[in-house]
Amino acid sequence: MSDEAVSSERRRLTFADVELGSSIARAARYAGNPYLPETATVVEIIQETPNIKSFRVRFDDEQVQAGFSFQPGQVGQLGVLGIGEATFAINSSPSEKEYLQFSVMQAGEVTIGLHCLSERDKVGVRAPMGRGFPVEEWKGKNLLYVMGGIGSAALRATILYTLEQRAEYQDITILYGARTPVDLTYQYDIDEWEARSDINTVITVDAPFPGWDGRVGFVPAVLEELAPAPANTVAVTCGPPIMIKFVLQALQKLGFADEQVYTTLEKRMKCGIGICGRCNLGPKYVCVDGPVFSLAELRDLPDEL
Amino acid sequence: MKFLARDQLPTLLADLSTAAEVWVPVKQQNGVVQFDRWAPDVDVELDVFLARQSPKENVFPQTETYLEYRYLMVCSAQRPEFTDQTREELRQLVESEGGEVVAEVPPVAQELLLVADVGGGSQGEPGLGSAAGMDDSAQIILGLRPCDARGLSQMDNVFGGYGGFYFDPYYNVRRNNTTIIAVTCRTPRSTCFCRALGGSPAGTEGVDVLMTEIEGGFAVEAVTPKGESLVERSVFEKAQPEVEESAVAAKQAAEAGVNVPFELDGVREGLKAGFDSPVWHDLAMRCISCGTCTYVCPSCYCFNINDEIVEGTGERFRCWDNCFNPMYTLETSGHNPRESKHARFRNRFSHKFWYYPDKYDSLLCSGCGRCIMYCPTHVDIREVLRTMSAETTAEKGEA
Amino acid sequence: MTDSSGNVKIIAIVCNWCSYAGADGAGTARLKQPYDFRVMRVPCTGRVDPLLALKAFEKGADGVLISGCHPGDCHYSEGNYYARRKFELLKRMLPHLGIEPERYTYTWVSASEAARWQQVVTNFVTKVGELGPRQGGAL
Amino acid sequence: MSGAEIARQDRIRELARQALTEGKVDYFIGWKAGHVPSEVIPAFVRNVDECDMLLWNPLCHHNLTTFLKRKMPDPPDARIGVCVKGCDSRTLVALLQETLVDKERLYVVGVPCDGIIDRRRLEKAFSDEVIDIAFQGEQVVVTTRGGETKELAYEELLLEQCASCDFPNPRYYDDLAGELLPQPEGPPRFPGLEEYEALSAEEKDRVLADAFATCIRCFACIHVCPVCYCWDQCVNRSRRPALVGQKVAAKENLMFQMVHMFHVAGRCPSCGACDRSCPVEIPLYLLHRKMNKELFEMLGFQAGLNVEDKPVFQTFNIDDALGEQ
Amino acid sequence: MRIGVFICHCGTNIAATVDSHGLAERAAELKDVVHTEDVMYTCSEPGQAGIQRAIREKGLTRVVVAACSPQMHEVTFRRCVEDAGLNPHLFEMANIREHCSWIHDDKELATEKAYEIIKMAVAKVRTAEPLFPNEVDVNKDVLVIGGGVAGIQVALDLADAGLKVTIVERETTIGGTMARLDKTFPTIDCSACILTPRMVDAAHHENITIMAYSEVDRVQGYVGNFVVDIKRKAAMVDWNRCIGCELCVQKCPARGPDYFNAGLAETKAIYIPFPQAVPKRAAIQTDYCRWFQQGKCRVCSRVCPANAIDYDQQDTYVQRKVGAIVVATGMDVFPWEEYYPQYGGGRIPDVISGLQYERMLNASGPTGGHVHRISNHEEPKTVVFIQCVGSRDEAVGRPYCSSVCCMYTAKQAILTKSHCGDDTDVYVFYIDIRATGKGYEEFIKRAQSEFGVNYVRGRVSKLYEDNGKVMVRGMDTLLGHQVEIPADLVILATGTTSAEGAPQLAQTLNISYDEFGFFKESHPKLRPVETNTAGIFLAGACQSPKDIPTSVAQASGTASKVLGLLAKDKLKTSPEVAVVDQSRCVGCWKCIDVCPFSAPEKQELRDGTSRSHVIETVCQGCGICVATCPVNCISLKGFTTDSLIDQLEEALLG
Ligand SMILES: Cc1cc2nc3c(=O)[nH]c(=O)nc-3n(C[C@H](O)[C@H](O)[C@H](O)COP(=O)(O)OP(=O)(O)OC[C@H]3O[C@@H](n4cnc5c(N)ncnc54)[C@H](O)[C@@H]3O)c2cc1C
Ligand SMILES: Cc1cc2nc3c(=O)[nH]c(=O)nc-3n(C[C@H](O)[C@H](O)[C@H](O)COP(=O)(O)OP(=O)(O)OC[C@H]3O[C@@H](n4cnc5c(N)ncnc54)[C@H](O)[C@@H]3O)c2cc1C
Ligand code: SF4
Ligand code: SF4
Ligand code: SF4
Ligand code: SF4
Ligand code: SF4
Ligand code: SF4
Repeated sequence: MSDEAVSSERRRLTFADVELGSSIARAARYAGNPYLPETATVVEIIQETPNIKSFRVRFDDEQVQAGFSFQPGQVGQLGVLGIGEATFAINSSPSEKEYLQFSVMQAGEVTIGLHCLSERDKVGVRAPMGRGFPVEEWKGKNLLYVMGGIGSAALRATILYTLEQRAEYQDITILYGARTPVDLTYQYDIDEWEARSDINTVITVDAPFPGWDGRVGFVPAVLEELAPAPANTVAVTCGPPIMIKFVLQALQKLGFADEQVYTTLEKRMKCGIGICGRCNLGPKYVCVDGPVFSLAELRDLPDEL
Repeated sequence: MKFLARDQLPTLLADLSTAAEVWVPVKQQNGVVQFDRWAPDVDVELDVFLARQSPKENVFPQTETYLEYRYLMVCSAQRPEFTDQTREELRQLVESEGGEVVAEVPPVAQELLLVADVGGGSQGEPGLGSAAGMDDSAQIILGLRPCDARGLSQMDNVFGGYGGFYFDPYYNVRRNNTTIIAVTCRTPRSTCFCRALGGSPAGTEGVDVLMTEIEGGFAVEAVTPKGESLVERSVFEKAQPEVEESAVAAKQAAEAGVNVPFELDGVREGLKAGFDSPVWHDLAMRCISCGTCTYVCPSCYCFNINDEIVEGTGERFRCWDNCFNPMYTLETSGHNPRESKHARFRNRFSHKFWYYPDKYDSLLCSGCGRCIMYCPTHVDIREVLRTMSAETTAEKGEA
Repeated sequence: MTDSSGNVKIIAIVCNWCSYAGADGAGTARLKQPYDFRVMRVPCTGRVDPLLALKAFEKGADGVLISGCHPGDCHYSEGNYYARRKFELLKRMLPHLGIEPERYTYTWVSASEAARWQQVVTNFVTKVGELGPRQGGAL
Repeated sequence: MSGAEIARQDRIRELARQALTEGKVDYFIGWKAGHVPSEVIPAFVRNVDECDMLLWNPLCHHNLTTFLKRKMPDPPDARIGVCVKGCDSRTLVALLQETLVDKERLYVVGVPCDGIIDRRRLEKAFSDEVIDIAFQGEQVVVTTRGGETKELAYEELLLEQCASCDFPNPRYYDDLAGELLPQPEGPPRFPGLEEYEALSAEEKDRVLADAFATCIRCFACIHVCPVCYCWDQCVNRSRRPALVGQKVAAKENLMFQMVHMFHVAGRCPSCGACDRSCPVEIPLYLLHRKMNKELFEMLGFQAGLNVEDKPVFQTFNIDDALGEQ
Repeated sequence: MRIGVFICHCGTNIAATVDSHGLAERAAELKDVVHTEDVMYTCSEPGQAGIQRAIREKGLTRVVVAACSPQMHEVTFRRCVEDAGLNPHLFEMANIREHCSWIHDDKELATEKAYEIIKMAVAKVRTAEPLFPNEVDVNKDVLVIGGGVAGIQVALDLADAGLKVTIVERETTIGGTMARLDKTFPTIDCSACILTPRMVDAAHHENITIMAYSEVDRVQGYVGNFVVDIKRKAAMVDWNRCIGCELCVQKCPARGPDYFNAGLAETKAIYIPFPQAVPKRAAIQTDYCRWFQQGKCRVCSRVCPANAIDYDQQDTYVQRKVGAIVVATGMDVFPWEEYYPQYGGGRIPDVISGLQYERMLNASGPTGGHVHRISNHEEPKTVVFIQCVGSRDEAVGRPYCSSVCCMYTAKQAILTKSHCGDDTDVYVFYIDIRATGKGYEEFIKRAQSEFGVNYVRGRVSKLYEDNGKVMVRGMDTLLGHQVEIPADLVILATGTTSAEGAPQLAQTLNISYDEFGFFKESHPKLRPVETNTAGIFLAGACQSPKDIPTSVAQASGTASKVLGLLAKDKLKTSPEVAVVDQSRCVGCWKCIDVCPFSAPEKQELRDGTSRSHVIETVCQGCGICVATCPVNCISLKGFTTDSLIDQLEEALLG
């Protein structure tokens, strides 16, 4: 295990690998200072639900903004200087060049700080991070998105991307549930998806609600009802842990193999670049090896979810 | 090989300190030996076997600032004349503090955010980091033991972006500028187990220069080019053959003093096989989940990142953290993937002997035994590893 | 009444119902007071964790004064009873931390005691002023 | 080792055996030898035949009450037998006062104690590793790894707090291991403070600044403290509220200890567990022992004496005569 | 975050000593401050309009007004920013007038200080969160515990106002002490004549339910939503059938003590306390009943025309949901026998308590209103009253004044004269005379001058029997000599004490009580009828000894407070309350222990663990729990620890 044993592609980086003056946002992996956030300005705030706001941010450095790209499913650290940083999925479409969108549910300190922001305020962004969904591999398959609550944020970019590339995929089904209609995010997307005939959109809420004439029922139950065929289908799910648990069970019942199911994980994260240690799942780090995992990959890892 | 007469040690230190900051083990007022800056009136303590903490802090400070920033606010709509004044002030600030104006947003609200990025730059490479902040002057650490040095070299992998992962400029600036002069152990303790991990009380991994105590002084070997140039200094005499002999004898004696309490082979497999084993509960029983073991460990490196701001001026810094901290993995929802003590306990050993090796082809333990000595309840890593490698055997036996 | 200003920084933590109102009364009566104290309002002395006073010292206060309703007059009936035990322990611990005892006090000033408020702050600020800024670094 | 000590040890084993046999407890916590004979560590005994490894001698410094506090027992609803010395029992009483441990699940063996050895002080007298400490009457025989032996007087090796112990007998127990010792007369003693108390404000400040600068925030003191009940949610680690700066520096470290001190006020009997666990040997007793001294002078209060009492800060007396202006 | 800071000149009140304009310029540098302005009078119409305009035009999300004391204008400005669409709690006042300009002279120093005060306010507002008042549905029913005159008054007032009221009375009839009195001072009108109509009113009121012979067993919930379990004690008589004919009472062969007559007489084992009882229903004292004790008799069952006797009756429990609770459990007479051995300790028959005498005077009492000696039933010629027995006497642990004894003694002295004739010698030993009510002093004067009652100032040291007389030995402190009076009857003006079981009731209700068992009001001056537990009120003598006028006056006061509370359909409570971060709470319950208002409660989570939860509508926002919680996981909205620390920093640094 000494240095000699190290094969050339697994060598350590040195300062020679570093791109001077750059932060992680500029050049992903081989960047200079991965801890240095790129400053960005909040250009628009959308109140999605009573406790979720979407922030559209633009890098202050136009060059960075123009050069930014990411894979659907990747995440970023959004921070307020003075309060801290937290991890959020980038949920604007990868083809959106004007801004990056993050949806933030108010939870603790940082998210409260973010919710206090006004348009034109400054944020720090470190992005993109982690591994996105293998959307290229999925080409030619049916896609089944199953999501609940704020889990929609993690899948939105992927959905938008696959819809933009609609011709590349077979049937696309979106099953989205929330506690009440008020808690449904991205109403503007939903309206559009429901209007389209080339996708199957199913929206459900947990319990009857005044004025709601749509579907009522928990996501896993509705999923079993829909009973999508597993053949040539990829299922992608994200939502609260309890929902994921039952969705996975339902998928298994429907005959989905572990390799056909993808999810994205949440763990407490700090550095976001696989150094600070806390987001490991056995030897894998959610921040660099994830957050996207196939169920097959998860089965091989220690159960510390 | 060179020779350094014992009475020449102060001369050497004085000499070295002209070129760099020199750190040596020093007995503190309360009798605890810790690494401290050398100065002419400081006594080097090489007799006490291990300093309480390894000099990990010299390359990976417990608290390290990433970023300093200042908010400046101007309200221009109210008083246009005021804006110019503040712009001027800001320019001066930037000049004096070396920061960077990162944003100016006219016209309604003039908000100026000044970020001074400290650190990250290596010497002579401006841009990455800037003038203020990071201490990247050369330092020499003398008197650490080979296990401490090995701990650093093990840590290098994660901070050095082994295998193309991320590169940590803060750590590496310091690491590059640090020269390590280790001293062979004279009286290893019952807690030492470096040999079980392929190390040695006279090991040279991560060492630039190795000094071995012999009659009248030290046998001195340069291990790296950095070491080579260091031993060029005139205080080092050319070694006589008997120096070499005594050095070999001293090293052998030291090796003999170190037990090999377990077989490394099978530990990783044992940990894997025994992940869900109930044995973990028993092993963790007397652990109080404090994390002292990780803070005295020469290779534990986990950290936390925090922001603190006062009056519009603030900083983002990292400070040591550890996997025994119950809040380490606590998610905002209240869910904690490692909620129970045994899960945290398991993580430490698995990280050192399974996860880290998987990722970085290196152990994360050099066998110094500090965690055994300073654990309030003397949890014994050797016992843990022994027990867990028995788990594979047990599994195999069953199969 | 001296109008002098030393260069000390003093925090006065006062309860909303009695002492803040007492201080207001002193203002309305134009009772001159020293410059070197800043009033921080809390609902009740029972809200005041002694750690808050320590925090003030840590942040560089040269003196801390806490004032609330007289015992028995607490707006919430019991707040100051709980508080005074803690305040007293703090008072006894501060010298132990290298902070001179004169730099901290707790007292009761009611809404009607404008003059007493004036006298309390004046005395306190004068005393702390005589000691000057705190030199220590431990806390 | 004196006859009394051996009798206590035998009794501990016997009671443990009994409790396990009767199924009164799932496991029994006592002390046993560590990896070298000079080291004593907490023992968790599940089987009757393991009871013989339990031992009692003046090295049994661990306050085992720690293992009873919230989120320590594994499984959480375990029925536990535990040994407590006088000082330990007071921390247990403090927990019982606030019903923070379930009395019903406990079986407490009280151990009268003649005093614990200050192992650290002793170790510093040797440059080599101390691997054996044996007790022969009033004498202590110390052996190092290199083979050196030395005989020292037991009395002189006692921990400062043990040399002037006010509670050699447990305050709370179900069964007693050995005879009760004579209860010392006179007011409580708070040793080891005089020298520090005599310093000027400036000197104190410097001493503290120096001492606390070396704290590494390992949290051993917090986690080992038996009455620190919220160790896994410790506010010192939380950013909500930001009571303590997360930077590791003298001021922040002292503030951190202040939080600990005020949080255990009225419940800490100065058992010394925190002092002994600090890897960098910070004199924490300077704070909590002093606090206890003041609480005693202020209200005549001593923590952890009777299960029916209430901690000082959770109650008040309208007639408290305190020193407010 | 976009903060606007408005700095007031207050004419010259501020501007004369503080450079408001300069401050506006400097404040603009503060973090997040995007707008500053100095204004002549911020609180004026144009001043407020200016703030609102800035909020709209500059998109302000927080506002600081540096002006006078928040006690003066906080409400004004909160309303002002609210009207402009901002949450009123995103506003903070910096007091630079009372706390700065008015107390300083040096403009430079004062300006500097004002700047720091503003900085503190900005720091505070920065951490502010929008807060919304809590709203809870209010149950409009009311429970009155105790059916004395106070309880009846509250019930009638509330019932008249349309609220449904339940009276829980532990005896078999309402009426309380007053029902046992003969005449009442200072008017000497017949007690029954004024009380019984009220009792009947209560009984017939469509909004009042009387639950006699019942006790409160458990109380859960909080203001607006209490759930009360009431125990209906078994009377062994089916009250739905009983018609109150008293046939059973007449035929019952067994006798038992009569609480109603204060032990002056006996009653039957089955009894109705007095003819005007409401409800007029019989109950069996099983301890004295032959059937229960000896297994034979059953006379009552045989004679009862309504077939109401039910020997197998059990206690039953009913539950009531109410929005408010009024406690009116009154007071009891001090058990003097245990404390005054020097007065014979109850062994001298002709030494009786004031209440017993009251029964003796009463025409419907055991003696038919005839005053006689207990020992020989002769009319007394010399009657001595001793005041302050069990009042104002540290020696028996009763330092307080019972407030009614002076007056009822005078009343009884006068009545003695009218019952036994003018020639009766009546002496009153007193310490002081407390006659503070309307017409009271005059009443005492009348007793002395018109009725010739001898008032002797002094304490009686000893009572003993001698030769068929009760010897009263005492000191006349005015004349300075020993006196000894051979009396026929001695009446002790016994003081009052809290009703039996009051501390237990207080614990059930979670309200405080003093060392004597009297319930504690929230504030003796400002909130005299409220308790610290929101929604629980006090009326009458259960709070402190009171006479009837005061009890009734207080009762009406209480009724109006209850009405005030229940007038709304929803209760709006201050949002500045404590809130527990349950993810960090460790369940040590210290908060529950220290909260004077019992606002925190244990709440079981889905995972089976319990955490503290502060009932927002009960919390008064004192923050005692905040300073107590060891995890610091309770924060007081509007006064979070972080906001205080931020303020400290602003005041101390820079
Ligand atoms: C891969 C991934 C994707 C996610 N995507 C989304 C998403 O799209 N939308 C969404 O709403 N949530 C998302 N989350 C969850 C989100 O990260 C958490 O809700 C968020 O971290 C909560 O942060 P908080 O500060 O509000 O909570 P807290 O409980 O206060 O703190 C949690 C985190 O913030 C840090 N922090 C708090 N205070 C400070 C401080 N003063 N200085 C420095 N750090 C501090 C903490 O250290 C910790 O890491 C995602 C999480 C992961 C791991
Ligand atoms: C001897 C004497 C003479 C007096 N003379 C006069 C006078 O002349 N003029 C005057 O103004 N005042 C007089 N008073 C005072 C007067 O009696 C009181 O002011 C008045 O009775 C107070 O009324 P209340 O409703 O508060 O209490 P009470 O009349 O005591 O009524 C309380 C009621 O609550 C019930 N109760 C108690 N505990 C409970 C419980 N736990 N659950 C359910 N019910 C319960 C009791 O049974 C009782 O019915 C006299 C008092 C005494 C003792
Ligand atoms: S995870 Fe634990 S064992 Fe691993 S480096 Fe971090 S602190 Fe050390
Ligand atoms: S092993 Fe020891 S030092 Fe490490 S966390 Fe556990 S008790 Fe603390
Ligand atoms: S045990 Fe010592 S070093 Fe560790 S946190 Fe406590 S005081 Fe600091
Ligand atoms: S603070 Fe220290 S001395 Fe006090 S109870 Fe805790 S461990 Fe024992
Ligand atoms: S703030 Fe006061 S009233 Fe509210 S819960 Fe806390 S202690 Fe009780
Ligand atoms: S005091 Fe704090 S930790 Fe304890 S129960 Fe209350 S909220 Fe929870």
